[in-house]
Parts: sequence; C-alpha cells; structure tokens
Amino acid sequence: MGGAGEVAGRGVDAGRVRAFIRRFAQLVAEHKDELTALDAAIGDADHGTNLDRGLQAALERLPGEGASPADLLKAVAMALIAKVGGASGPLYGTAFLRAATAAGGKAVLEPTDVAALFRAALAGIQERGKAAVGEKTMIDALAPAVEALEAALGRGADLAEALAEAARAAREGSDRTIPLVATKGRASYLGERSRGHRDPGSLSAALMMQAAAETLAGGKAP
Amino acid sequence: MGGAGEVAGRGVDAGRVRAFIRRFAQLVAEHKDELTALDAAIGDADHGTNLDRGLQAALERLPGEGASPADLLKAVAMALIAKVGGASGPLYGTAFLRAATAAGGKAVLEPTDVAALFRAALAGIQERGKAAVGEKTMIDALAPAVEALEAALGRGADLAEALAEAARAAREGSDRTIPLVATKGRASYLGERSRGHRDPGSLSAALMMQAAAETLAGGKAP
Amino acid sequence: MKKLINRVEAVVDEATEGLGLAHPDLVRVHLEPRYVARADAPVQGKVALISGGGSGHEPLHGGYVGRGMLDAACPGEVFTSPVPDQMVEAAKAVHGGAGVLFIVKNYTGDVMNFELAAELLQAEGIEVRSVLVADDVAVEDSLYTAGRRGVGGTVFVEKIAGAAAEAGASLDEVERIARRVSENVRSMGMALTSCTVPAKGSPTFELGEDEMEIGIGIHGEPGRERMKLRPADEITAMLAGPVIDDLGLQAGEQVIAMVNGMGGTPLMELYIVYRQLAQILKQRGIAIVRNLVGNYITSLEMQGCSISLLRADDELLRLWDAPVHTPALRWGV
Amino acid sequence: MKKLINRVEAVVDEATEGLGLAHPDLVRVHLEPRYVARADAPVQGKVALISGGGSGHEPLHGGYVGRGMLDAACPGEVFTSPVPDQMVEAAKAVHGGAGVLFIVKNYTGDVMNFELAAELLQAEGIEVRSVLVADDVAVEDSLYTAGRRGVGGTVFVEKIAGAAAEAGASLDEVERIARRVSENVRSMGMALTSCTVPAKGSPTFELGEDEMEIGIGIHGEPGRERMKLRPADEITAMLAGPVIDDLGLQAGEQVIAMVNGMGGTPLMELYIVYRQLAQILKQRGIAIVRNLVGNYITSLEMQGCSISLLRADDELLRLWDAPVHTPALRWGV
Ligand SMILES: Nc1ncnc2c1ncn2[C@@H]1O[C@H](COP(=O)(O)OP(=O)(O)O)[C@@H](O)[C@H]1O
Ligand SMILES: Nc1ncnc2c1ncn2[C@@H]1O[C@H](COP(=O)(O)OP(=O)(O)O)[C@@H](O)[C@H]1O
Ligand SMILES: [Mg+2]
Ligand SMILES: [Mg+2]
Ligand SMILES: [Mg+2]
Ligand SMILES: [Mg+2]
Repeated sequence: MGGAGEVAGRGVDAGRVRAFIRRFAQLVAEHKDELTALDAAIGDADHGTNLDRGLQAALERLPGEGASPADLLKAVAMALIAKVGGASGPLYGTAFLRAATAAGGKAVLEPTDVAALFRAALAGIQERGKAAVGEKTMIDALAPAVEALEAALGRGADLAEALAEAARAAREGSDRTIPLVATKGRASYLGERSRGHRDPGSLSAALMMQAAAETLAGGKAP
Repeated sequence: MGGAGEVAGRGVDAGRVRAFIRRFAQLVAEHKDELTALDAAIGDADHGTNLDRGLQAALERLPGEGASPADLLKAVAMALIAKVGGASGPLYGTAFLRAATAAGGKAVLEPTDVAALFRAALAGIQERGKAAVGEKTMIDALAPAVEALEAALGRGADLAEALAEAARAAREGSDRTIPLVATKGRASYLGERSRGHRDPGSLSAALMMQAAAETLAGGKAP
Repeated sequence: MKKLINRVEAVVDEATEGLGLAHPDLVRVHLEPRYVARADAPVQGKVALISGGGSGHEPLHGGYVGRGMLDAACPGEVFTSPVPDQMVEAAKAVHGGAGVLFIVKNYTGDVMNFELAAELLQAEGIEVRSVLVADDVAVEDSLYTAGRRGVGGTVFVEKIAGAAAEAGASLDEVERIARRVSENVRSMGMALTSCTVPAKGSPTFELGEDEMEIGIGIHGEPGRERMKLRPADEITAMLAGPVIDDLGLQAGEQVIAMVNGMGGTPLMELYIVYRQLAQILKQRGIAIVRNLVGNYITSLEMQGCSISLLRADDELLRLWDAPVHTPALRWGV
Repeated sequence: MKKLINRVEAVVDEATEGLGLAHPDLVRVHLEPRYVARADAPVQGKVALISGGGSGHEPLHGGYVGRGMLDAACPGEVFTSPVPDQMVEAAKAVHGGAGVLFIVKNYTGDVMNFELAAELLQAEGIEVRSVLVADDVAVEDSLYTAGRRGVGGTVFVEKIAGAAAEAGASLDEVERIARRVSENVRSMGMALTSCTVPAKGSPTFELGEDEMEIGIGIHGEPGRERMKLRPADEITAMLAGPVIDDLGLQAGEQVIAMVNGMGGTPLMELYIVYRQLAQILKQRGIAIVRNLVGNYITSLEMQGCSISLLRADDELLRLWDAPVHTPALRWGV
C-alpha cells in the first residue's frame, strides 16, 4: 500500500523482472554458505554452490535493453539448466521456463499475470520432480506462497501486499519443513534422521519469493 | 658391592643369564610405548613393538633346565632374527648370536667372560650395521657401556659394580644421542630435524645394560 | 581443507584434462561442455553407452571409457549431477547410428538431467534409452524415498552392457542386458570418516573417533545409522547380510563380488574385508566366481568400503570376461 | 584409530589371506613364515624374483606377484622389514633352478634381513643375487644418511626385471636389467596427512591444517621439510624438479612416469598432478611414453603423492610393454 502500492501501479515491466532476477541472485549469493550447510546436514553439501553458480551465469547471460519479461525469464531458465546440475538445476530451470511461457509476449504483466506465472512455475517443478506438499522439498515453500499470492489478489490486495504475503508464506512453509521426514530427493535416504533440519531447497525458494516481493511491485516491499 | 658383590661371587650361570633375558624382555615391555613414540619422532614408529614382539617370542622359546648360557643366548638370537624384522632384529639378533659364541661351552662365566661377551655383541652390531659412535644409534649406548665395563673390571671392581657402571654409561650414551644428527638408519633421512630427539635404539640398548646390571651379578644392582 | 588441487572451481576440469593427458590412446576430453569420449568414437554401427554423474567418485565414470565399456562419460561438478548439455554434446560426438543407452544412477538430480538430455536428443532424431541403477539396499523403504540410490552396481552395468555393445548387440539387446545386471546387483556401504567437497571446504559430516556410519551412499551424505566402531569382520557381515538377503541368493548360486574402497581406505583393509566376505559366502554355499577389490566408485577421500554382489549366470559371466581396455579397468588386452 | 581391521596383531596375516582368496588363479599365500608366491611356482628354468618389505605399502609387493613380475613377496609387519625366514622359505618354494634375485628397497632393516636370508640360502646351495632400489631424491646427502630410500622406483624394477625373467633371461641378465632400471629411476614424495601404524594406534606425526611435508618416504616418517600448503601445480613442480635434475634428463629423452597416491588420495587429485607433470615435461622437451596414475606404493591411509620418472630406452620399453598379470598390474593378457 502507500508509496509501494503506487509504484506498483505502474505494472511489472522488464525492468522489474530484471531487478527480481538480480535480487534473487544476490540473496542466494549472500546465503550460499547457509544453503550449502543445510544441504550438508541432510544432503550432499552443494545446494548453495550449485544455485549460486547458475544464477551468476544467468546474470552474465541476461539479454540487454529491449528484452521482454519472457526473454529474461527464459535466459535464466537456460542458464540454470546449463550450469546448475543436481536436482535444483532442472527444477528451477523448468520453473523459469514455464514462467517465461506464461509471460508470453507481454511487455507489462498485470498482478494476475504475475500470479499465473508463479502458478506455472510451481506446476513445472511438480511435474519434473513429482513431489507433493509435505515431502520436505522446495514445494513446501512454493505451494503456500502461490496460494497466498492468489488469495491476496482475490480479496483485492495490491501486488506489493500480495507478494509480501507470498514471501511470508514461503518462509513459513520453509520453517514447516524442519520437523518433516523427507520422502523426496537426497534427504529421503536419511529417513527419520532428516527430521529437525530445514530443507535447503525450501530456503532458496523462500529467498526467490522474498526477491519477488522486494522487486516486482516496484520499490522495497512493506 | 656388599651383598650384591657376594652373590656375584657365585659366577654367572645359566640361571642368571635366564634372569637377564627375562628382565630385558620385561623392561622392553614396560617401555614399549616410549620406544615406539621415540621412533615415531625420527623413524617409523615401530621400535617398541618390534623388539617386544621378538623378546616375547624369545621367552616362549627359551630352552629349559640344563641349557647352557650359550644355548639361552642363541635361542634369543634366533627368536629376534625370526620375529623382529626391521633394523633392530638383525642387529640385536647378531649381538646375541655373537654373545652366544663368546660364551662357548662354559656353564659359568667369569667377569672377564661377561666383558668379552658384551664386547663380541658390540662388534657384531658394528659389523652388521656399519655404524660408528656418534651416528645416533644403539652403538652410542653400547660402546661406552662396554668400555665402562672393561675399565671397571680392569681397575678391580667386582662384576656388580662394573655392570652398574656399564648401565650408567649406556644411559648417558643414550642421553648424548639427543643433540646428535643421525647419519645411520631411518632417522638419517631427517637430517637436521633428527636433532633434539633420543635415538630409540640407544634407549633399548640402555635397557639391556640395565637388565644386565640388575641380574647377571646376582641380586639387584646397587 | 587439504587437497592436491589448484583452484576450487577448476578441480573437475583439471582432473579431466589430466585423465585425457594420461590416456590419449583411450580417451579424448572435451571441456565445454565437459565430457570424456572414447578416442576412437564414434564407432559406426555400435550402440553408444553414456554415463555420467557428479565428480568425486573416480575412477567412475571417466575411468571406464574405452573399448568394451563406455563410449562417453559426463562428469558433473563434485557430487552434483551433470547438466543436460554435457550428455547432449557427448551423445552427438559418440553415437554411431545404432542408438544411445544412458546409464543413470538413481538420484533425483541425475534422473532429471538425463531425462532433459534424452528429450533434447530425441528431438534431434537420436534414439535414446535409459537404464537406472538403483542397487543400494541401505535405502530400505523405497516407497518413502526417491528410490534406492545407484552405487557400486553401476560398475557392473557399465562393464557388462559395454561388452554387449562392443560385441555389436542391438540397442534393445544392450538395454535388456543392462537391465538384467541392474536387477541382479545389490550393494551396501559404510564410512569410517566423512569427506570434504572442495567448494564447501569442510567435511560434510563429523564422526566421533569411535563412530562409523552404516548405509552411506557415495556423496559424503550421512548414512542411515551411526554406531560404535566394530571389528572388520562384523562390519563385513553387516554389509553382506542385507545384500545377500535382498538378492535372495541361495546355496549353489554364483556371484561376482566387489569390495570397493571409498577413496581413502588402504588396500590392506579391503582385503581384510574380502577375506571375511569370502568366508560368509562360502558358509552360505554361494560361490564367488569373479571379484574386484579396490577403489572403483569412491567418495573423494572418504575412508570406508562398500560391498556389491551380482548374481552371475553364463551370459553375464561371458560378458564380464570379455576384453576391456579403459583407464581403470583392463583385461584380455 | 579408525581402520577396517580385526585385531592389530592379525592385520597383515588377514590382509595377506584376503589377497590369496581374491586371486587364487594368480597367487598362493603361506603364513608361517609369511610369503605370497606365484600360483604356478616354481617355474622350472626361470630366474625367481623375490621382493618384500614392511606391509602398509599395498599393492606393493604382494599385488605384484604373478606372471611377468614377482615370483614371491615377503610382507613384514606394518612398516617393518620382513625377517630372513620369510625370504628363505619363499626362495625355497619358488626357485626354479636358475637362481634367485632379491629386489631390496634400501632401508637398513630390509638390507640386513635380506642379507641374512641370502647368506642362509647360499649356504644351502641356492644362488642369490640382490639389487638395491634407492631412488628417493629427497634424501640429499647420501653420504650422511643410510643412502637413498627405495620408493616408487621399486615398481619399475619389479615390472621390468620381471618381464626379463619371464622371457627366460639368465640370472646375470635379469640382474643387469634390474640394476639398469634402478640406476635410471628417481622419485620424490610429499604428504598432506600422516598415517597411523595399527600397532601404535595414533598418527606417526601431526601436521597443521595448513601444512604439508615435502620429501617423505613411504613409512609415515616425517619428511625433510615442513611447509605451508601450496597449490597442486606448485607441489608438482617441487617434486618433479629434483627428479628431473637428478636424472639429468635432457630434451629429446623419453620417460615412463608414475604419479603415485600414498593410499588416501582421491584419484581426481592424482590426475590434477599428472596434468601439471605432463606440462612441465613437455616444456622441457621430455616425452612421457608410458605412465601409471594411481595407488602403486602407499603409506597406509596417508594423503599425498609421489612422482617417479624412469629414463626409458627401447630395451626397457619393450620389457615394460611385455604382458603382466598380477593382482595389481595387468596388461597384454
Ligand atoms: N523431487 C523433488 N521435487 C521438488 N524438489 C526437490 C525434489 N528433489 C529435491 N528437491 C529439492 O532440491 C533440493 C536439493 O537441491 P541440490 O542440493 O541443488 O541438488 P542435489 O540434491 O542433487 O544435490 C532439496 O533441498 C529439495 O528442496
Ligand atoms: N646401521 C645401524 N647400526 C646400528 N644401529 C642402527 C643402525 N640403523 C639403525 N639402528 C638402530 O635401530 C633402531 C631402529 O630400530 P627399529 O625401529 O626396530 O628398525 P627400523 O628402523 O627398521 O624401523 C635405531 O633407533 C638405531 O638405534
Ligand atoms: Mg545437494
Ligand atoms: Mg623403526
Ligand atoms: Mg548434489
Ligand atoms: Mg620399521
């Protein structure tokens, strides 16, 4: 609302999408060691390194002036698929690819477009990874985030507010992975021993939603 | 002197030689970890284990009643050669073999026989290992011990006193290895870095002389 | 972190280059994207076998490229599955017109990346099949996991399918044989120590001086159970038991056995394990007809071992015995 | 101490038994006294090659018993040279009437024990010659030491003399060739970590997290110099330089190169070292015509590596290429 709401009124153009990508990359770089440490506890200690490598490559390959939101999202998808590897590479890669498709040829995305875009991204991850909510994966952060985003917009909130709620929901969803037993991905091999640790992918997904909240609606989220 | 001197007057029979061997084995067993730790510092961390394995085997194979001093010494030699390996196996093995030869068929050894026996042992080690005094080996303990033994007997000391002096000389000789740079054996590969550490073989040799002093002249050495 | 490396980011590239320099008669190395190909690829009319996975498991997979085994290997970053680009370019470089078989260890990341590569290659008209290796019996409730991990069994699949492909078998046939090996091999591993991913710089997990992990995979990940250290004979029994039971091996059957080191285990210790494994199998009336003892699929410098058993029959044995000439496995030539 | 062992005293016996169980087609194991003999020994009319030394260097020497290499190996306790009994009984079991050649690594203990064995065998009418391997250039002032240590060069001497003996060369001839290899091979090693002798139970030396030892031997003994950790390329140059210089290698010459792991080093790292070694030699105009990269002569679980170079000529290359079939080295068969 307030100032943020006004800026948001401008609509989500390529500049904001670019800011989103930059901020996501920045947040992952800042949390790289934390993400890797979480992965060391219940995985193979590479999630932060993997995602950071991919997002840095994405920044290098980002198309310049004149690129549409879809062009930007597709460039990220390609960089992630080509550079990350592991489980998160194809998953985030697919997410960005689906988001690009959802963005279509539009130069400016309306709030409902943004919601559709995140919904498509989530669906892509679910198709590729065949995981449902509660399996201690990034889905546990993303699914509630997408639902919160849709619900907020549905009840008339502006994009800034809706994305802020989505980011909060993602973070809470990530928190809820802590007591879970993993049944997908590498952490599932630990069985009961995976309990008590945050899923690293859920944290990176929460960071992605945080980046969205801070950039897509314009200025800093409330 | 005193009581010890009187007991020594009996001459060195097979019983005393047996006691000497037992005591040597016992001292090495007690100092096994210390010998190995010294060898870890400038060698390969096996001197205590090696010698202990050999002397325990010697105890098992010691011939029974009726064996002469030479028989006993030869049994030790064979056990050491067959069980120790490394540098100290052939060296101590040769020493005991030469001592056995020096003992000849005698049932009782006079003090001068004992001196000749240790002189022969030393010569055997020097021939086999081609080391001289000052190269930071067991020779640095044994050579002064044999000299002290001969000198003491030469000036009329009894065997107990002479062996006690020999044991002291061995211990001091071992002490003097500490500042030396090794030029024989494994420690020589360390060059200057071998300085400041006691040579493990010089300590086992000093233990051998201690065992001799405590047993060959009868009761406990003074 | 103590490693013989230069820059953390260059580890896999430089090691791969080293492999190429050491074995120019056997393999050719390509760096962007990264793959190791048979020196004489493409072999016209031959099914091309391609595998790959995270690095840090050497000699797997690059060490198994060559005559009678793989046509190409795609090394990912350390413990991170390779990216589709690598498999796509490798396949284009080595396929000989008779189709491509992917040998994929069953990890979510590997499966998805190979899947993407297969889709891309199919779109270009190259026929691709995939065989999953999922032999780790330490993963018990495969319903509640991403399925069993692919571990030591991979070496058997690559060797035996490689021999079939070398002999000119069709894609159908090579796939059938690879599947048969995959279905008849089981493994289980343990660790005495953890290992350090270069990019992370510290051990993935910490183990007490008197502890071990039973049921580890090959990515330095913690195992299923941590317990007090036991004598080698007991550990061998703990690993061999579940493998034998899961395979349902009966008296009178034959196996090829592998005692594999995790990278930092002295060979001496592996032979102590093999000794006990031989005794256990003998007691059960199961004959070891061939064996491997050494470092075949590792986890960097981890100390520990794994045991793999393949139920053998005449067909598999004949293919096992066929000549192989790769950097890491060689016989008959 | 974390090791896959049962009782400390049984380590060498059990590992040797394991070797025998894994390779009954190649070797036969005898335990009292302990030696590993070729399964088909004695080979009548063939010079018998016997080596031995402390255990903990596996695959050396037991892994090199077989066709085209050793007739017998005598494993001592860990890092402790074997006793004369072992060589005497091994020689009696494997000599084929054409004499025995002892291949002895130059350590005081080994030299003396083999010497005693030779004396005992000569007394029984078996002709014995000995060749010393003393290739470690880290030992600089051999005047002030027990002479250079025998390290990686041993593998070359055993392979090449083994090929000569297999081809039916006389004792004189096999001795000549073994000496020629010994004179033309040099090595140098380094350690990132120490190792633990089972009987001692704790590491032989301690190294700081940022330190390494340059100029180590193969017995977990401290090296000549301790320094701060450096990148692999610099370490490679530090090892290769003295080896090249001491051999006096000139542009245009050919070498067989070995990058050897000390037992706990990931293969990946050895290939990173090989990569740089190849570059250094190329710059100097020296051609690597054959190579070995892997664990060939180790120090238990030590992390580190050694580099060995053998000046090669047609005769040595021909013998190097001759078929060999042992548990650890196999080609041409
Ligand atoms: N099937 C799946 N569906 C959705 N997310 C998954 C799945 N498998 C794994 N993940 C996510 O991927 C993350 C791990 O990514 P990363 O460490 O980069 O890959 P890898 O597990 O291959 O090392 C996990 O924390 C989890 O959130
Ligand atoms: N040439 C030699 N002459 C005399 N003593 C020697 C010689 N070489 C080594 N030694 C002695 O042997 C001791 C080491 O014995 P040990 O550790 O059992 O054998 P190794 O050095 O083969 O491991 C040294 O401390 C030294 O006293
Ligand atoms: Mg991971
Ligand atoms: Mg020693
Ligand atoms: Mg990974
Ligand atoms: Mg020793």
